[in-house]
Amino acid sequence: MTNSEQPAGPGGPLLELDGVKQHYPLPRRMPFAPRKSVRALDGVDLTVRGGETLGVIGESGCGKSTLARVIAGLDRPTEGRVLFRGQDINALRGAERKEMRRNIQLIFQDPFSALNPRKKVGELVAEPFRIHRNLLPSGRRRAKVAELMELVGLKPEHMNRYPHQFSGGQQQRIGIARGIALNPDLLVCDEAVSALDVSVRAQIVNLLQDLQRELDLSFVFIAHDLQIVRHMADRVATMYLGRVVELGDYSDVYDTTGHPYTKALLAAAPELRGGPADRERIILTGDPPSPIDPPSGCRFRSRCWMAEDICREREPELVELAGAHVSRCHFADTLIDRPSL
Amino acid sequence: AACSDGGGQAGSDGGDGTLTFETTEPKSLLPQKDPGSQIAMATCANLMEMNTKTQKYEPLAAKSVKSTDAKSWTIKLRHGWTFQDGSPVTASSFVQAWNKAAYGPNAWQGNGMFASFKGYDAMNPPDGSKPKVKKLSGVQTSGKYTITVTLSEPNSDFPKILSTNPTCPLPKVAFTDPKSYESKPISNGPYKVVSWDHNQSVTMKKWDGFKGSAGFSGGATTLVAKIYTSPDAAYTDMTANNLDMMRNIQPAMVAKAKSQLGSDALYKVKTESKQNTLQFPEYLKKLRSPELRHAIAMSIDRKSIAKSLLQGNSAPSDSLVPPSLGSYRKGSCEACTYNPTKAKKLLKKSGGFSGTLNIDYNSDSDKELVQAVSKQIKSNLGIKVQLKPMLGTELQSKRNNGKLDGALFGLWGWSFKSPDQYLSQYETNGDGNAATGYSNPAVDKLIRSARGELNVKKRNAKFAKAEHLILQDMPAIPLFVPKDYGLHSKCAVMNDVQGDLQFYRAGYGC
Amino acid sequence: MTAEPIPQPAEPILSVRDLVVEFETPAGRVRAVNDVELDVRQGQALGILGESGSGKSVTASAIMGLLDTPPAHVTSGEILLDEMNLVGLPEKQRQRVIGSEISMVFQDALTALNPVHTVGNQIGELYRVHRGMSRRASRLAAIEMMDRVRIPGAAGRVHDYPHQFSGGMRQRIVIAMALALDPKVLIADEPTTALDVTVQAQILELLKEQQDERDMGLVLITHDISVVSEVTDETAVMYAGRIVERGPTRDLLTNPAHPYSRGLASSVSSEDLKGKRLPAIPGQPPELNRLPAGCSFAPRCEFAQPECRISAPPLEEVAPGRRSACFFSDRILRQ
Amino acid sequence: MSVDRQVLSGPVEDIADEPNTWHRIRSLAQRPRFVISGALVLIMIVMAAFPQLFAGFGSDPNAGCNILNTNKPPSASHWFGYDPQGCDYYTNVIYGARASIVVGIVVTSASFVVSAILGALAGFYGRWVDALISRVCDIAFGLPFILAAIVVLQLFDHRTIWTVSFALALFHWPGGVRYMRSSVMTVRNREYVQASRVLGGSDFRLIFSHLVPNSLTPLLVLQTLGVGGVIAAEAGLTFIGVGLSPPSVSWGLQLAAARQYVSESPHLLIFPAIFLSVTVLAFVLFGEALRDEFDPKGAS
Amino acid sequence: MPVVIGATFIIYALTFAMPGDPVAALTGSRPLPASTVTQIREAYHLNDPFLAQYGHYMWNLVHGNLGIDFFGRPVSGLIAERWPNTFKLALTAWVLKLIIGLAIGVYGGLKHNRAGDHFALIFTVVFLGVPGFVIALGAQTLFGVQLNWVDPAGIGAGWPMAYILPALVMAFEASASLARLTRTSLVDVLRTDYMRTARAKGLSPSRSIWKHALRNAMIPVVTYLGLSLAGMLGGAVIIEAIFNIPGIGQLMVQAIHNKEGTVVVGIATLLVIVYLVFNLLVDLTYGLIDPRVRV
Ligand SMILES: Nc1ncnc2c1ncn2[C@@H]1O[C@H](COP(=O)(O)OP(=O)(O)OP(=O)(O)O)[C@@H](O)[C@H]1O
Ligand SMILES: Nc1ncnc2c1ncn2[C@@H]1O[C@H](COP(=O)(O)OP(=O)(O)OP(=O)(O)O)[C@@H](O)[C@H]1O
Ligand SMILES: [Mg+2]
Ligand SMILES: [Mg+2]
Ligand code: NI
Repeated sequence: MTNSEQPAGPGGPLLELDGVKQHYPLPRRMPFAPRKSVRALDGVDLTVRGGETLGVIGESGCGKSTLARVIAGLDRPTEGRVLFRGQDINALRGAERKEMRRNIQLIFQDPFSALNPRKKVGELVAEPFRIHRNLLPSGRRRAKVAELMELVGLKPEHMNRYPHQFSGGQQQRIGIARGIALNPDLLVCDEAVSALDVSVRAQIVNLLQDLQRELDLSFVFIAHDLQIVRHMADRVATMYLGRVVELGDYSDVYDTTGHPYTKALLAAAPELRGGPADRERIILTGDPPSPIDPPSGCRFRSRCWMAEDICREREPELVELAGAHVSRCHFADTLIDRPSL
Repeated sequence: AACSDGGGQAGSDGGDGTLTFETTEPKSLLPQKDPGSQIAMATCANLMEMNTKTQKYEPLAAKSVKSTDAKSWTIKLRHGWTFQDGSPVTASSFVQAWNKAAYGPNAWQGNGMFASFKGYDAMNPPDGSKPKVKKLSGVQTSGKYTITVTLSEPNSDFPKILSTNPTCPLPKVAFTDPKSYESKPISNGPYKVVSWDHNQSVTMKKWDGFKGSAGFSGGATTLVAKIYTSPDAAYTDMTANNLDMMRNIQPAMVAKAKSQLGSDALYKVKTESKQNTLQFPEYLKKLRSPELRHAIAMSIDRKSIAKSLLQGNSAPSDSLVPPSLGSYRKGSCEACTYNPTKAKKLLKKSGGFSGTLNIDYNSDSDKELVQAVSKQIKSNLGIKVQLKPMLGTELQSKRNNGKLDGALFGLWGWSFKSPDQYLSQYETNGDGNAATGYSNPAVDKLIRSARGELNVKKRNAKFAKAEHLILQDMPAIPLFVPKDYGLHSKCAVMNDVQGDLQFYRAGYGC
Repeated sequence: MTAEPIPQPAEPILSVRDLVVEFETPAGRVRAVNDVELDVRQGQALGILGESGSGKSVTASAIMGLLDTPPAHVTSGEILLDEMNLVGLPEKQRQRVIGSEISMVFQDALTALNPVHTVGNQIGELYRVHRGMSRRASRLAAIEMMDRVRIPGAAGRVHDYPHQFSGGMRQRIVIAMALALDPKVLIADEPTTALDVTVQAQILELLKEQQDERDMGLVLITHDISVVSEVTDETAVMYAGRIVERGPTRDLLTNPAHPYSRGLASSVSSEDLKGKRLPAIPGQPPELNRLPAGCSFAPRCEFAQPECRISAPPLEEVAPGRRSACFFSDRILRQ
Repeated sequence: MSVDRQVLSGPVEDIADEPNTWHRIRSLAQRPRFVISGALVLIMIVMAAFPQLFAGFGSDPNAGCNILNTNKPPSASHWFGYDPQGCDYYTNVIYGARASIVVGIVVTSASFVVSAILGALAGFYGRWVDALISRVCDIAFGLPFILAAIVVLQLFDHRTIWTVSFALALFHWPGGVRYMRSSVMTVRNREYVQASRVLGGSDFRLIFSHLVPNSLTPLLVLQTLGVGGVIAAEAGLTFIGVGLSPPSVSWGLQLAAARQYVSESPHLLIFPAIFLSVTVLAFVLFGEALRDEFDPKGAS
Repeated sequence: MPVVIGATFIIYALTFAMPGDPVAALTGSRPLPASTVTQIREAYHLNDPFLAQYGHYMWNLVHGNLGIDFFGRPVSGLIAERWPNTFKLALTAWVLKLIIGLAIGVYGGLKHNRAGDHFALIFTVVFLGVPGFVIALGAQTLFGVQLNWVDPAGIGAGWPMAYILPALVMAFEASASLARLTRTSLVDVLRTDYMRTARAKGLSPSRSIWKHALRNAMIPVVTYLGLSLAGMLGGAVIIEAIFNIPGIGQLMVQAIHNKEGTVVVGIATLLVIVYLVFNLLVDLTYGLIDPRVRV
């Protein structure tokens, strides 16, 4: 272990998001028109504990990738703080910031586009050490790269190849090798396996789990594929229009769902149904509303089959259902009471 | 065949007596403002003019121009001459025009032609201050038809000066309404301006009221000056039968024309009036040694260049004046005979030459010729030669301000046929002296006395003597005397007056 | 919905026989589709399952005649659409069939639509070209078609451009285009891969519904087993350019006869596997220009025997209605 | 760090041969465009560097001239004939390559570098950096080139190929900036750039290690297309009298001089024109070939 | 606006920095009399420091006064006389170039990497490689002199006859880049999914190219086209000289030769403005053909 820091105690908060908002300003349509912005994240509170895997689900455009970017420090949130081991990562400067970078790594959805096509794999895997020069004497770099490549199941001989000469699964392994090179504490996987073939996906999922065990990693695992999230995650957060609408242990969220949106998601996923008759289908109508002008009150009300007047008037708070299971719905309790709707 | 089918509206069509000639867009149609303008020449009848038939200067608008001492001149005008608008041509038509042109602040281009007039300095103070007088003190009228001119120094060439554009008369309207006058001038010459289509053409018609004899005019009933920005374009138009006359064509074009248009189309100017020289600014110490200059003069194989590169269209020059001038004596420049061995010896004698000999020249001028000359110097003397082409503005300001950094390759031509026009370059502050700044009291004295000499023979002898003196210092190396060519269609019958090819004098031969 | 055993209609509307497609590449000719045979029957959905690069799209493009020649060459085989062989059909005749008798939905709806034309124009074009309708009539038809694929406010949106629609809407428009002329067969090449779960469900629903309504044949290409199991009646599994197994979807997925299908079916995680390693097929799919001799799956196959590396097993009937290309299908079926 | 091999979920198949030298050569041979244009460019460059290798009539184009041979047409002993100075034209044309190609390459590469850097900065930082650079480019675009060249060239006492290159380069870059800027803007948001940033890479690293190499291709093609234009611009300067001057030799000078002899001595025009055209062709083809070559995917 | 100011400033500075003395150039062999020089220098503010001169110029400029040249002719008049000629020439050339370049580019794009493509490439590169004046002179001799289809020089025949030949020459010279650009763009477009869709709709090749490919392929070309017209307006010096077209380019070169600051800056300012206007037009056109950038 090259990690010099005190490993976080098991279960202690490694990462905390405190009212994080991320608004992307839009260009004005007309001069002097009021400036609008995309509310990609609109008040997100989350914690990730050391060694755990937090799954994040939600449909396209709900802000999952933005969340990943904010956690990784790529975007500075418009409001709120991202605390890593209690320190606001955006308040850090210089060496401290670099150190933070080292500890939080991000793995991208498209393995190929996350690799510079003009660099050899050896260079790509060595890049972390080029950036953090003090971590490793340059003489040992090559050996370390070989070690990493072996660790993720690639042949060190392939260092001199270019990314396109690898298959998608192998490319994702390269990405993972880069991600774990600096021995981070937290790995954010933004749909890291979505682009992979079924058979290869299983390989990568296994690899990630193995690495987590070996290296004592925490994961933020973002995916469309609800089945994989269930497989990987300890806890699951459902996002809708820039907000967390449900959060809890995976079993709570999947089995005693406390939010109609999560419910609709689960129902839409054929793989969870096992067979056509197993679960009722809820086909959500319409598209998600624009994150520029989210609906008043409950954001999901425009598509919710349970919506009532109250939903329009008041945005529900995150209510505790059972233990750490929280949901942002006025009717959460009724939902839990009727697991199959 | 220009007689067959003309191209555009301005083309030369058989029978109607129209001739077209090449020109550039005039800056002005006022003769005083554009002294070289062929259009001004065609429209103005000066006091004196060259007669095509006799090839002599003869009074035209003047009845007589006389002097006994070459210093004060009496000019008698012909009676009954009018401008093209019918207003009479009188002494004041001339005097007013001269005063205006000679007044420095007006900045008219023809200003310099009045430098020898008494009172010129007062109108152009050498210190640059604003002149207090607006009239030439040396010019007086007595009565309607007599002008007396006093020069600051005797000059027997004075009648010739009276044949140049700047001395043309101007009618009253030119002063009362100068703006509209400039776009459609009214003069007293054989042709009158009909229209000026900017950047395209100036059309002139023969003026019936012209009172001069045939020797002073041409055969075309309509003259069209077609405006070109480059001679090449004009040449092309010539080959396409859209143009009747060109002049001052470059040597390379001569060869081209011979094969494309046939030698019939070439008109060889009978009198050579130009000369190429290599001039040495006196302020460059490096180039001051006469031996060095002689060595350079000797190192140039003029004959071969003339024969091969210039294709016989130039003759080697062996004098500071072209052979057509009376003061010319064959071989007066002894160092102008090619002799590389002697040249080398002379160079050694002069103490050798280290560094680079720069040759400054106008980038518009004949590059190949300069290059050939420089090559000769380089290979026969073994010295470094660097060519420095420059834009006109740059070269002229360098020359006039004494800022040249090497020898100057130049082409000189006369405004009227006189040795003075050439040798004044070597007179202190003389015309064209700015290039070399050469100054030699003995030479100055000789030239001044030659100028005042009314006897032609004596005059020429004095000029020749001055030339001899100058050549000992060799401020300029004579190089070539180019033969001047014009191009013409079948309809245009060209002729030149003592080296000057004037389009309006062309006969119409269809 | 596919629980009942399917009564076999006699004649397939589309049937592909011994299709071979080769590509010219700098490294030589590669065989992207090798001896593929498929049958699509009226009112039935055929799923084609396989990993990336296994030749699914090339097969579909070959059927539609969309392959660029060169580099692609259909070297042998026939594609029978209602007895008419599409291979070698004169260009003019083919144009008449393509888009009307048989049509296709592509994976990426964002790029499948021309960004500079309105959607109404793009749908209407079909009516104008194939049916010779007037501009006006074709627009009305387009609106109707958009209605059919449940685009809200279709009449008001015909003049919108593709970028003004969301991903799911665009996919609907693509489907509308494919269905516009009432084709006998619709090929959908990964129609939902780019979409997220909720929209995916909507689109699959739509496809299924339209198929039933029109009683057409549907070919659904995907690498998502759950989609296949959800929608299709029959399934073909492709591997390295070959069909390695065919059969009724239910049977094939619950009891695969080919080791590859087996690997695929079992690598899907389920609740029971939580916290455990997923069963994965080891290794990587082979590259087409260096296919192993014999069975191309042999290097990754747990059942492989020396004989597998010598000759490729043919696609043979292993059970009623089931065909598999493995020497050990029986053994696997029995396990 | 010690992790069991069991982490591997299975053996990894060998996917491709190492791209060895032989493989490269063979794949080169399959791209005749690259080989031919590359060879031509190489010949031109060698010609520019060592003209004496090609010139059969001495190592100085100005030596061994005889003014009496002015413009003589090609003959068996002098393939290209003579120039107006009576010098062997073949030697001259060969030596002319130096100036023309040096000018072409120097100007192109200089403006390549400048526009790459400025374009990258503008594209990467956006906002005021972008606005500033774009405005500067607009201004530079609007400047009359001839005027600018004249002013710049008069700063130097002697006009050599270097000063001419300098003057041309000074006004050649703005076009590239636009291209570079827009291609950087597309690359900027690629994930591998983000990936490097996540690792803590500095802006400098992001720009020069990731952005620039991946967005150069359009610029490269543009610039190689422009080589001919640059060579012609040198000739154009000579034409208006502010370019190179003899005894320098360049195709531009030769073409400018040949103009007045076109009908009499066409060989003066033909030979440098052919050389120039072939060079331009070679560079254009080479640029396209390079693009394929630099595209890492192009090889497979 | 900042661009106009910046550009005029730099141009003014450049003219100021140009070698030579404009007053010296006014005369022939003999230096002008000192008083004349003084007079001219005063009249044209040549003795003022640079910034004062520039300020003076700009002051006049905003009052719509472009100043006068050394012969007293108003610059605005000089430009007005010649601008229509240049404009006619450039526009004709541009349209021809559009036709030629697009035709060759589309042809090359359709025959991508086949013989036709190579042929198109070589064709364009020959025009790129052969110096412009060679082509111009050749065309002039052939069509103007030998065949006598058009006047070889001058604009006496008016538009279009007088402009067609020089415009064609310019068009051919400039069509190379356009052809290359079009070709590349078209090749890219032909590879897109929506072209595949078009074929899957059973459209004929010609229909899918005309209706679907071309407009998309034009999107990247538009920027180039707009700027190239701006460029052509300023850059036809040699063509204007050869075909004797009195245009802006010629005027500019002459003015530079004579160091006539007012004329140079006047023309240059005009060209900068033209350039900006075309930039704007390009943006508008862009919106027209690409609905995605429409607001
Ligand atoms: N840089 C940006 N500028 C403006 N809007 C942005 C930006 N990045 C993201 N958005 C917008 O923010 C919202 C959330 O985007 P995000 O990428 O986080 O969604 P996502 O949940 O990751 O979706 P997907 O599942 O498709 O990846 C979207 O509406 C997106 O358009
Ligand atoms: N133009 C081409 N040139 C060479 N090879 C090609 C070409 N097009 C496709 N191939 C090859 O054909 C094989 C099959 O490709 P195909 O697109 O059918 O795969 P697929 O099963 O649809 O994969 P995916 O799930 O990724 O869409 C691939 O190995 C691919 O490399
Ligand atoms: Mg995302
Ligand atoms: Mg596919
Ligand atoms: Ni005639």
